[in-house]
Amino acid sequence: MTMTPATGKKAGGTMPARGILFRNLRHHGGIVALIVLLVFNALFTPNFLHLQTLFVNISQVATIAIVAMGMTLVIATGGIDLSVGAVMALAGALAPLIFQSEFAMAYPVLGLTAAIALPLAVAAICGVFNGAMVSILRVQPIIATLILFISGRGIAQVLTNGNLQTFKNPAFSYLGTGKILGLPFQGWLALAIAVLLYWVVRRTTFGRYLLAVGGNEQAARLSGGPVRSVKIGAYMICAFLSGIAGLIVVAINSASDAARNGNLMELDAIAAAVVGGALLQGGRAPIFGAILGAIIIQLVKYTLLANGIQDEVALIAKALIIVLAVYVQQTRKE
Amino acid sequence: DGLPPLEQKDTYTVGFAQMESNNPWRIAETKSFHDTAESCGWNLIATDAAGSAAKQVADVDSMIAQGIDVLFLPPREEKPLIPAVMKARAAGIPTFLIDRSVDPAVAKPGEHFVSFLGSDFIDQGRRVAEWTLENFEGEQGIIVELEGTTGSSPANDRRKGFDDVMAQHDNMTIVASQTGDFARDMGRQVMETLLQAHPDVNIVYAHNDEMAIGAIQALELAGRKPGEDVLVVSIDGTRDALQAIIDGKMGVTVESSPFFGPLACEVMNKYAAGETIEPWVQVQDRIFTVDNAAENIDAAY
Amino acid sequence: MLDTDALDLRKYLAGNTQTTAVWLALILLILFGLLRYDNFGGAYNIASFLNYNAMFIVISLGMCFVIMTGGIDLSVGSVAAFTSVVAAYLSPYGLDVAAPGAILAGAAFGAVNALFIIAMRIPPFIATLATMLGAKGGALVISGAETIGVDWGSNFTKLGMEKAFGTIPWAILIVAIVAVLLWIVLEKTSLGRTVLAIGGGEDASILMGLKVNRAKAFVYILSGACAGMAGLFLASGFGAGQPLEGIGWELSAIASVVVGGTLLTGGLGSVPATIAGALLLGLVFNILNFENGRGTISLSAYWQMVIRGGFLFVVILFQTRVSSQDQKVS
Amino acid sequence: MQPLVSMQGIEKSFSGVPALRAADLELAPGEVHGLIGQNGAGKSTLIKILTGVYRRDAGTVRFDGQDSTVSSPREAQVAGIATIYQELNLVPLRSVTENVMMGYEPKRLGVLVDWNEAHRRTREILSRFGIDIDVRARLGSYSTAIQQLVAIARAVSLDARLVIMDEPTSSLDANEVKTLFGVVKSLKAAGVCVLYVSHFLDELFAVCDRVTTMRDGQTVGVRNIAETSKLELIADMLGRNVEDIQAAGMTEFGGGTKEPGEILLTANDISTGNRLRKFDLNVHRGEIVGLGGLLGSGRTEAARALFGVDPLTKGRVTFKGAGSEPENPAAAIAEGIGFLTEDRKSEGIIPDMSVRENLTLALLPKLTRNAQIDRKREQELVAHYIKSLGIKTSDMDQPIRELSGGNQQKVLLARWLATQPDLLILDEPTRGVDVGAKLEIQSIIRDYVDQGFGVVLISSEFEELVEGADRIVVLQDGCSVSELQNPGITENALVKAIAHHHDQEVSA
Ligand SMILES: Nc1ncnc2c1ncn2[C@@H]1O[C@H](COP(=O)(O)OP(=O)(O)OP(=O)(O)O)[C@@H](O)[C@H]1O
Ligand SMILES: Nc1ncnc2c1ncn2[C@@H]1O[C@H](COP(=O)(O)OP(=O)(O)OP(=O)(O)O)[C@@H](O)[C@H]1O
Ligand SMILES: [Mg+2]
Ligand SMILES: [Mg+2]
Repeated sequence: MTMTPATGKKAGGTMPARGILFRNLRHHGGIVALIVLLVFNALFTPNFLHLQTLFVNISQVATIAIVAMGMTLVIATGGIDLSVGAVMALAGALAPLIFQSEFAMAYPVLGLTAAIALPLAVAAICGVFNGAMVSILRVQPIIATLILFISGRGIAQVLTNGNLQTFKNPAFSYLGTGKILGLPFQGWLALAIAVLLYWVVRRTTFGRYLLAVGGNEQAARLSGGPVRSVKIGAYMICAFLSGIAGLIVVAINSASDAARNGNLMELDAIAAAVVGGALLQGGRAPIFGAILGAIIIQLVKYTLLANGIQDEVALIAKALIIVLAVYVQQTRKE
Repeated sequence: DGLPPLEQKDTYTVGFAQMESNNPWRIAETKSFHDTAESCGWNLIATDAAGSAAKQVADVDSMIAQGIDVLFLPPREEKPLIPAVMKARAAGIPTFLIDRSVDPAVAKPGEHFVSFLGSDFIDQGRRVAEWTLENFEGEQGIIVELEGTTGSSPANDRRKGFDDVMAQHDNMTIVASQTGDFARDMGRQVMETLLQAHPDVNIVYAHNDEMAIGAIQALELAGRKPGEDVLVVSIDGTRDALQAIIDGKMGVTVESSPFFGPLACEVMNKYAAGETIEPWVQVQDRIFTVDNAAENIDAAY
Repeated sequence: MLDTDALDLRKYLAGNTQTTAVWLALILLILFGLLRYDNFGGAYNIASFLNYNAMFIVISLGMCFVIMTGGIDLSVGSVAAFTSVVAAYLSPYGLDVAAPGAILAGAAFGAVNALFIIAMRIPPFIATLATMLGAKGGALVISGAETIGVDWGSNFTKLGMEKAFGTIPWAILIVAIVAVLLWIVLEKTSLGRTVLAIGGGEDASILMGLKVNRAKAFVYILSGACAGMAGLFLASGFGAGQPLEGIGWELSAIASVVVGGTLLTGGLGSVPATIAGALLLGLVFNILNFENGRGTISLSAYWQMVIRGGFLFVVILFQTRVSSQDQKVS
Repeated sequence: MQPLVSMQGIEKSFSGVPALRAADLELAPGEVHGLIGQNGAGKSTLIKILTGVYRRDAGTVRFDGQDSTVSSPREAQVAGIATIYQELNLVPLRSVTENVMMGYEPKRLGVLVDWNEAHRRTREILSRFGIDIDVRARLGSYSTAIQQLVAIARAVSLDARLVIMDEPTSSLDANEVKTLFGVVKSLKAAGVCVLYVSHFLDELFAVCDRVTTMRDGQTVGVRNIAETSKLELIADMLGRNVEDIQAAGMTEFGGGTKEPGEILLTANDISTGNRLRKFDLNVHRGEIVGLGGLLGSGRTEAARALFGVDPLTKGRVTFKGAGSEPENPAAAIAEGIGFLTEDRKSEGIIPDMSVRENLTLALLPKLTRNAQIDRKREQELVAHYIKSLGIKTSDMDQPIRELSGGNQQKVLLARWLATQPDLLILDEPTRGVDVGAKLEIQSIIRDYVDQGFGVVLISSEFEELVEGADRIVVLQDGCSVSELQNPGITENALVKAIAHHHDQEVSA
């Protein structure tokens, strides 16, 4: 005997319209916030509609955006990474140590390459440490990354003896001050990273497993998902990107300040990721959402500063905007 | 009843309760105490409160528990460190305040602590303002002020000293005053933004050199010429700032020396010898301009 | 039902190896300190250590309740700073005004958190992150960005600076009483059980008909009130309302709770173990200060950071080892 | 007599997709009322509207003659409606006592929970179900069956006027079902109305007075149980003629037609600790081997051991002629083993992912080209399985959590079929699945085996095991104790094999 399934609904087939609509709704909150900010600034902030404003904001938002994208991946696994700021400091502290060494003085090109590659490698190792703590030792992410949050910056300061390292190295500074087609290099870099990560999340096996692990770890494991490697990978990418951000900050300033580099970055990055639509319980990785979130946070900062709002009032305004952005998203979801 | 006495010995157990180590100035200060320790016969216990006044009090407590002879204390905040001063006194430990003081309404030099060794932050701001008034070449001064950490006493005092002078001059307007948290990167970012909102700025006053350097970078990135179309003035006297003065990018920096170790040693020995100590051992801050920057840069930190 | 006490204890230890780990670590660290440093066990050090850590213990207790529901409260540090300012302003009226004032102010922030989380359904991490910024800004605004001195003439500073019966700092005594009350709430009331149930499964708790929203509101308001109390201790013990204090307190409170064996995902938790966790983490600072005093090596501030991180790492390794053995046994 | 509950014209849709349209339900006081329908018919949704979990889009609900104001589960309980939801809704981290008593703890001095009394009462309540366990232990440390019984015990102990049971027997064994029936009858005797949802029609005939049938979100009929037959109910559910259905048997397995092929897997004396102590198993190609036993006998543990979830502490497994000890599920999958888990919610679906992504999860390694997923192949495969298994979904990108339980189960089955494993281990594959879907799943399994693959089938339904398995290995306390060979196995024989050994053990 044959039994056909209950009919009435079309089985299979695709229904793209519904998917797109859904995605748009989810991002609605962020986009509305962005538009409100832009309109407000255009009306009230002096000289807002200048190209230079764009430059300034791009160069400032790039680091937040880059770290927020890494954070988004970690959040997608249901984790969180508090150590991003410390990793920025560590990578940032290493770079000048390397290119100011005798070896680098003798072989500038090699030295410069090493000054970028080695700090990033160290950053990635920090990520592996975080990931291993979380996935192998099963330590809860906040605590696992709290370890490097506390001691990572300490290590950076031990390496530099606590000193501010200043330098003149135009080639290295290009990371933070260079321009391509008139726009800041780090903006392009952030964009390139976004495109790459978007592809990783949407198209690759790693991306699929990433969301699966965040969505239901048990099920992912029982379906053959490499849970450990995926988690370690997410933390590694996040730390790697933090390393890049750390280098950019050092490059812009022509100085590495291990005590300050990346200070409070974890909060901005988490806020950007969440405003961008990441769910803290995992299972979702909106990469461009993270960029949107970073832009919103940057614009809020810019708006308040440019309009002479005092720091303390600015804090309150920032709090309200974060709550509102997330709230709008929340209601749209239902 | 008077201050606890200090007997004369070859070696002293000395407590130095640093407030934080997140900027070059503090690090130089701590280093100065470490460097002085041996020559002055100190067995130095140095703690670090990581920016928390409460922890600084707890640090002092743990030093008292360990039985120090003398306490050197740079109080993070005027009022919250009063208990530390009081406890040290109750434990019979003479206390010298370094670089910042405590609320004189409650704790008094010569009574609760021996003396305050340091500069006058308000005066530093005032001197920057006065130098600026003398050396500013334009007609209308449009000033951007980069403040230190919101709520910290050097930030409050340096703003007060500067703003009070400027308020008396009609041709000077402070168009924006925002915190750069005493940090170079923040100073740069804030300056970049303020420069957009106030492109006509021609004077930048930063509460410390780190932010001034950040501001110079922001100006340069925006295609402006610090030193020519914008006058940058600040406080501290760091090596980078002196270099900027030599390069013509910065106008002045009022010294705020972190090298307190030798002075502390000297004052302590005098006290042990029974001499009376001034309630405020004022540090004479030099003023660095293009005239003397080059000769002083080697000694800067 | 015929279980003897001994059996119960064994069962307790078997079922609570995570909390056993923290007690063990605490005892080891204390022994280390006693053996290595003179004066470590002296009355002065013990009293001042407890007095200072009273703030962190009380915050950790509030945090423990929040975490047991599976939530988190990042605002505690800023709220404590805010309430310290409130307490300082109220100090001329004496403790009987300032104390309730500060605690209510803290509870009010807790209520805001509860509103965000329950009514607006904003995830706790974000909601309390926003409150953290808001409370910090608020503290700076109401204080005019300056520390606010307290009135030394009223009885206000007694709380933070004097000792009950000349031996026990008032602050720690009060915290002890709060701890006992909270322990009773957790173990002996349906409210406490609901808190745990929510952490174990919020949807399930709703379907079981528990008063989930009430319990969630309770934990956030409690945490706010605890932060308010910490702010009270801060103002009273240091003679000033300090808008800039409290940075990073939330993380050390979370660490205390976790080191105390409470799962961040909620559903499990213990009041005494949380206290042990807070003491353990506080003790590290104390020990580092004493180590500096030995003069053999001088640990710079940054080395201390490295060591603190390393210590946390070791404690957590220890804890996971112990609890993985636990899994094997059962 | 005035009905206790009267729901009329209920409508409900989820993000635009209707789950209920014009559903009615009427319950008389003191009756045991069955509610049946295919997976996704809307039974659970209807219940959740009654208990205030969901808000209805349209329709009226009257309780006890009044318009119902219930808007949350709490209010439902207060109004006298106790519910056992389909998805086990308990708190595994907390003790058994807490799970039974939560919200209704006995108090001293009005506030303090009297734990001794609470434990005592819990033991008493559980003893009605013949359970004697340590009520202080975490609920999660007990098997699904015990947890299910605890949930039932909680609901029954609430002194309700209406007890709703949404598939209460899906993880209970025959004895436990019997106990449950006893409880249902005593509830009825006490004048309590019971709403009973189940896919097991026999159960309805054993306890129910009336049955409401739903199809596609609508109520299609109410029948007195005494005046109807299984066939009629099935016909109602499927919306087809009785004659059509009569032409077919009740399970779709049919006997194995071919002789079993070469040996596929041998497990010798394997153990993973306490719960799987000594287990032997042979599986041939083209053969379905059933694992029988009481709940908690270690069947799931055996499956987990073969699949590399729990490491072996003892023994050897040979798979396809080579020694095999997969370190983890990924390795097991690569070797050609698949494992459909019994706990769909916590070990199966990834709720926020789409049907497509869920379906291909285990297949990803094979779909990967240069680290990328081959989208075209993926879509083809998914479309194929949606069609061939008749998965009811609006499109392949719909989140799986929006599907009904039975359809979720089909997606998971497809997940494993798609990997084409040589050995497929199925743990309760038809749990919570409606009659129609169950038959389909059974026939899919049989087809699969006929292609020369091996299947290990774990089921608590004796009928399914007896008709479906070529051989049955009986487990008890983590040891394999005997083996029965088909044809020739009867339900009776199986029950005896399970019980027999048990008696011996007890008397020894
Ligand atoms: N929370 C939800 N979100 C979206 N759709 C839902 C939700 N809950 C149920 N549905 C949909 O509503 C329909 C009815 O589901 P329901 O769970 O009531 O079926 P059921 O009759 O209980 O099935 P089963 O026998 O499989 O449990 C299904 O199509 C299902 O996909
Ligand atoms: N998480 C757990 N912790 C402790 N004991 C458990 C756990 N899960 C199951 N058990 C116990 O282990 C034994 C074997 O359980 P298992 O789940 O393997 O049985 P099963 O025969 O598959 O039963 P079921 O039909 O319920 O799946 C049972 O006694 C059960 O109570
Ligand atoms: Mg259902
Ligand atoms: Mg099982």
